[in-house]
Amino acid sequence: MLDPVLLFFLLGLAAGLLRSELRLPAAVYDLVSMLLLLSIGLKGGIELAKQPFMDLAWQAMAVLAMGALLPFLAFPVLRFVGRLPRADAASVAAHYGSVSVGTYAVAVAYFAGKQIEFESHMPFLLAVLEIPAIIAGILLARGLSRKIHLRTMAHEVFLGKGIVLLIGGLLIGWAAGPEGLVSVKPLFFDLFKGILALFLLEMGLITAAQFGSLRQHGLFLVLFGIGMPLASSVVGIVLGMALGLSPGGAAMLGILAASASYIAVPAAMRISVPEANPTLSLGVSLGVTFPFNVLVGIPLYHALATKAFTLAGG
Amino acid sequence: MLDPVLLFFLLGLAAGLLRSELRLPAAVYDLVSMLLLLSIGLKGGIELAKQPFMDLAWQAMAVLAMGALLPFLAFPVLRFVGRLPRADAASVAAHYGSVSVGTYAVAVAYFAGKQIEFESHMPFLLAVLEIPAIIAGILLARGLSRKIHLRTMAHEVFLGKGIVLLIGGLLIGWAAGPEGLVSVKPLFFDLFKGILALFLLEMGLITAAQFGSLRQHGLFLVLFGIGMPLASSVVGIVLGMALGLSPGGAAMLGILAASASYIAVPAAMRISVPEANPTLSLGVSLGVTFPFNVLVGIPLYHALATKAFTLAGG
Amino acid sequence: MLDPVLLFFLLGLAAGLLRSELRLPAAVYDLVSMLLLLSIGLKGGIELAKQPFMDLAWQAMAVLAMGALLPFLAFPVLRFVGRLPRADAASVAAHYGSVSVGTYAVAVAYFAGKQIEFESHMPFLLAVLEIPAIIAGILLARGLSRKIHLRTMAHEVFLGKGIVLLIGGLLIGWAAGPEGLVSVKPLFFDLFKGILALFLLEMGLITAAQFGSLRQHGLFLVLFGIGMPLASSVVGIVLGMALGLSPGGAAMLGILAASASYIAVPAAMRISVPEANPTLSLGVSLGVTFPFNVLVGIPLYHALATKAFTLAGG
Amino acid sequence: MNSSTRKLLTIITESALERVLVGDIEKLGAHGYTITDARGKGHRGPRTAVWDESSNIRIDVVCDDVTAMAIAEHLQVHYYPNYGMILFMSDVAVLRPEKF
Amino acid sequence: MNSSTRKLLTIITESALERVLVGDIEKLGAHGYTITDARGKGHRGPRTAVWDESSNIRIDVVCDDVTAMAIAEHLQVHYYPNYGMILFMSDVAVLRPEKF
Amino acid sequence: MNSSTRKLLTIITESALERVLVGDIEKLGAHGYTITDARGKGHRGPRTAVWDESSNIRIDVVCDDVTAMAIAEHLQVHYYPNYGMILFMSDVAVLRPEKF
Ligand SMILES: Nc1ncnc2c1ncn2[C@@H]1O[C@H](COP(=O)(O)O)[C@@H](O)[C@H]1O
Ligand SMILES: Nc1ncnc2c1ncn2[C@@H]1O[C@H](COP(=O)(O)O)[C@@H](O)[C@H]1O
Ligand SMILES: Nc1ncnc2c1ncn2[C@@H]1O[C@H](COP(=O)(O)O)[C@@H](O)[C@H]1O
Ligand code: NA
Ligand code: NA
Ligand code: NA
Repeated sequence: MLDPVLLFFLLGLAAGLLRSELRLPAAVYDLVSMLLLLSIGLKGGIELAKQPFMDLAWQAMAVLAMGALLPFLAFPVLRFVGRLPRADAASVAAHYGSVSVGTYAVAVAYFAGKQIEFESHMPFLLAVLEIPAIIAGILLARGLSRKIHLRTMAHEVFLGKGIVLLIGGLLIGWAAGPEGLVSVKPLFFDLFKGILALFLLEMGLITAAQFGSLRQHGLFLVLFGIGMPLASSVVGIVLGMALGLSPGGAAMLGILAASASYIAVPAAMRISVPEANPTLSLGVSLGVTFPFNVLVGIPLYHALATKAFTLAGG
Repeated sequence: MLDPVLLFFLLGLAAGLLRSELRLPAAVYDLVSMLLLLSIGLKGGIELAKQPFMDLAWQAMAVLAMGALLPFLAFPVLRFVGRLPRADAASVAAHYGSVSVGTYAVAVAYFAGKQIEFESHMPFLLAVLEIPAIIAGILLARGLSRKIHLRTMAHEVFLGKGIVLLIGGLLIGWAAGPEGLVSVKPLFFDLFKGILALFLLEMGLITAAQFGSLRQHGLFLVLFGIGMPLASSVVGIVLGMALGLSPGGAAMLGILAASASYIAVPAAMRISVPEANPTLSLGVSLGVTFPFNVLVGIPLYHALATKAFTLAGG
Repeated sequence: MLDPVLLFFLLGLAAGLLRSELRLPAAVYDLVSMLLLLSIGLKGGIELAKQPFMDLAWQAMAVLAMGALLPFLAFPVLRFVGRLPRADAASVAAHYGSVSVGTYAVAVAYFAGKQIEFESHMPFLLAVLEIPAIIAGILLARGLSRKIHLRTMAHEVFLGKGIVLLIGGLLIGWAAGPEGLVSVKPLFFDLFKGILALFLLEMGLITAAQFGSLRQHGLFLVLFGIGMPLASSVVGIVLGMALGLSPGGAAMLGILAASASYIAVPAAMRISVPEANPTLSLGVSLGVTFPFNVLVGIPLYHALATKAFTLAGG
Repeated sequence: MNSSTRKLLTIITESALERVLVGDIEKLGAHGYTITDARGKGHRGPRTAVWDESSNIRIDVVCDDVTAMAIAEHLQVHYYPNYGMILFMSDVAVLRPEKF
Repeated sequence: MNSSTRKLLTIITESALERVLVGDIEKLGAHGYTITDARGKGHRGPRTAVWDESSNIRIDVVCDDVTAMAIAEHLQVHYYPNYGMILFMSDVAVLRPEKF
Repeated sequence: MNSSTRKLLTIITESALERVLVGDIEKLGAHGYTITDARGKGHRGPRTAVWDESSNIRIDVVCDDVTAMAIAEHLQVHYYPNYGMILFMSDVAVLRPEKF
């Protein structure tokens, strides 16, 4: 059965599609996503302190490489099969190289429900994965020929709202450790799933609004929005195995690889690749891949990882 | 003594009447009432699964009938004693046929404090009661003669913010069951009374603002705002007894009957009966009946129900 | 080591100084500071019931006097050493006679972490201290000669947002008592430090924005912003000893004396002494004194109080 | 720069009307509109925007004269009598007049 | 449609002034006003609206020429020197001129 | 009262542009600006402001004609092709013209 938090997503989706009067104020969306990002960061930061530095560095570099590579897989498909203009292909590709914090949060809830273990410094890899795809997307759109505003790019990559809260949370969690955070546990940890439920309610409403824009861009995008995460999840799982992660950890890396950004990358692309059409990339990332991943993908990628470990082990 | 959450209502009322600078942002009001509606819905939904379907259907129909009938009791009083214009009489009548979620929440807190048992699928009846009074109000204002925009009416009745969250919560609670909701308990159940306190603080501020408009409409409305809930509570209690509810359940149905809407009905009347003056109906519903019910009515209706059961039992 | 909630302050400060995109909506700031004020008020109110009335009255009067006196210490320094215009000197002086609820909250967290006991009706003294400095500031700016709008002044002093929530919380806590508040404990008490963390994140962002305005006013203000709280803390500690408070209580009174307002006083000065430049007073109060107090001052004043008690005891 | 004159029609009214008004405005031929949340006071008393029922919206529409007049007349007939609403118009210079 | 000309007076200032300004505006004869929350930058530096102290409001008043001038003069005398404030006026066409 | 005429330039666009636009506006010589949050609909479809990506802002700038034209041209060249944006201008009377 579906995790109950997903029922909130379906409620939002239904309310949106039925054009109900339900509309959460933007400030509530901001509060809820801020709490989610901080919670995830803090939880990951606590674990960082326990990891040997070299392991972390090694994993970070491997994952950076994956985030930079995935857009280069997606781009030719979008450009030559989907016949998208160059800027649009680059922008969509960047979305799929990056990650969705919401998808990760749903996966955490799913894994907790099924008592699946995974490396608990995963939020660190999540933060790392936010970054390279943005740079890859800009390069794909502009090539190396044209002057790229390095300052603007750096600003977009490192100083976006999401990345600051995630990395800030990681640092605070790392510095304060588990005892230090006991006093903020009721807000950031105990309320986590309730906050996630509100977030998914809102995401349902937002997703419903994307369907309209999807209709214009047709079947190709829908297929891409399902095919691409399937392919990426395999890349993520294989990399997880190569890095020596546990089965749960490899599955989680598959989920991260499969997820597509809808916060950091859209904001960065809007400034750095303005000629890309944002309704197109948000349409496929939010309208297709996000619901596919949270409703179907997460258990699927976990099953894939389990099978892969059985095969590799046998 | 007063339940402590009511002290927050009095604080808001005092701050409002003293024209203090205290003003909560609309987004906070939205968040707080959304949490309240979801909490009530979820709690009721959990219980729905345990009820035999036929009992529920039967109770729902009886309660639907009550909600449709009460406006027809109120209307002649408003029209012929109070000499209100037809549209205004219809609109006020609709408010009193429907329910106030805030009043219900205060009653839940009161019953919990006094350890009074009641049928825990009551939120289902609450949701059901939101609906018929709107239709009755429109009919009272328009008669059957003039064309009624069925689509608009259906939209207002079923897709208002309050009803979507309440019914959504019921469905999620019903589908997820008590174990499924354990993880969201800290937000939706543990914080319930704190959230209710914030909500009542805000309601105090809003109520204070209604007093001004009341002054213009004089004594009749004040008397109506107290007399009508007294009468309705008797109807609700008697119906509760007839349906075989427990004493607590019958008292709660009396409270629901006595309460007057200030969310769903005003919004619907504004669109469907625009010539009705909203300050008049909100003035009496919020400025008189809401404070009367939460401060005086709830214990009174409970005492009434207890007496009725003693008489009936003896 | 720093209390973990202060890491959130540093995160906000860093994000602000790096000009990140992180910006919390004003509604979130309002919600968070409202919860903080109510929590502090409720907690203090519970304790009020336990105190003999005469003790309270006595302490309140002593503390009122201190709050009225401190601006008269600060004013000549600002006017004749700092050569500020009269209105500015009066306004800054008023800020330093009043208190900072945020600083108090951080001190509460610090004392809890170190298990330092202090009189738990301290929030009552905090509320009392909000008031006299405003009046002193207006008198310093205007003298007794010119007509002062008493009504406007009373409104600013007693009906500001912060004072209404703090005193409202005190009254509710006092009336409801510890058992009465059990049901709202999850929101107002368990979440306290999490809410404080969010508040400090926001304060970090706001503080960062003050640095710009500080630069124009130079070294004098920075020195004043550190020297004044050091002097005031001594006054507070000595008064605490004279009033027979515990070492923790005297330290806390020192912290209150040392803290500078950034909510009630700026709002009141803007209306009552409009020719005072608000960026100047907020620059020094928020840009210098607030970070100094929360990062360095609190442990320092506590050490001072401990030393004073040893000397006095020996 | 090719600049040209259009009408700016500003409507201030109850936020309860948002959904129906934007439908009307589009049907009457405007190519766009902008909405901001507002509060205020008028003949129907104060509207403080502390909750949905007392919130106002401000709708700005840039369009040609004929459309502006059509919208204004439509609103005056259908909503003026029963809703808190004011409405005013002015001339504005726009670039890219073909957009409006 | 009977349309007629009125003044639209727009004031942008610190939100701390809201309570007193709306009192003044009503006293000086305006029949209504509309307020929206704003942020901005001017001679007194940036006002980012992240908290109450740095928030602006925009007040729009539709009224006759004499009232507009009276309000503008009153504000210029009483608030211009000490508060962040700008103020501008234009002509607008209104329906139902008797409302203003 | 010494009143004088200035241009009021209003820009409605995606809130993603806020940071860069205010930089441009200041560089091109305006002495201030005011921003309000907005939602709306135009050629690029609805922007409902439920989250950051779909929010609009309205920027009002009071300045002299030359500056207004310079800003308008700059925006038209750099942002019109790729962003949801409209822009209109009108004359307003200001007190204290030296402020703008
Ligand atoms: N003279 C006015 N100037 C500016 N706004 C006004 C004026 N009159 C009314 N309004 C706005 O229009 C809304 C409805 O006005 P009314 O229908 O007069 O109650 C009010 O709540 C105000 O926001
Ligand atoms: N030239 C301008 N154009 C538009 N808004 C302005 C202008 N100058 C100032 N403002 C607004 O008016 C407020 C106060 O301006 P000032 O008194 O110049 O600091 C600013 O925070 C802006 O919101
Ligand atoms: N005709 C119009 N009148 C008023 N606002 C408009 C108009 N057209 C567009 N807008 C606003 O400008 C934004 C961008 O417009 P566009 O580039 O046409 O999508 C929209 O989201 C609206 O807020
Ligand atoms: Na990805
Ligand atoms: Na009722
Ligand atoms: Na002080």
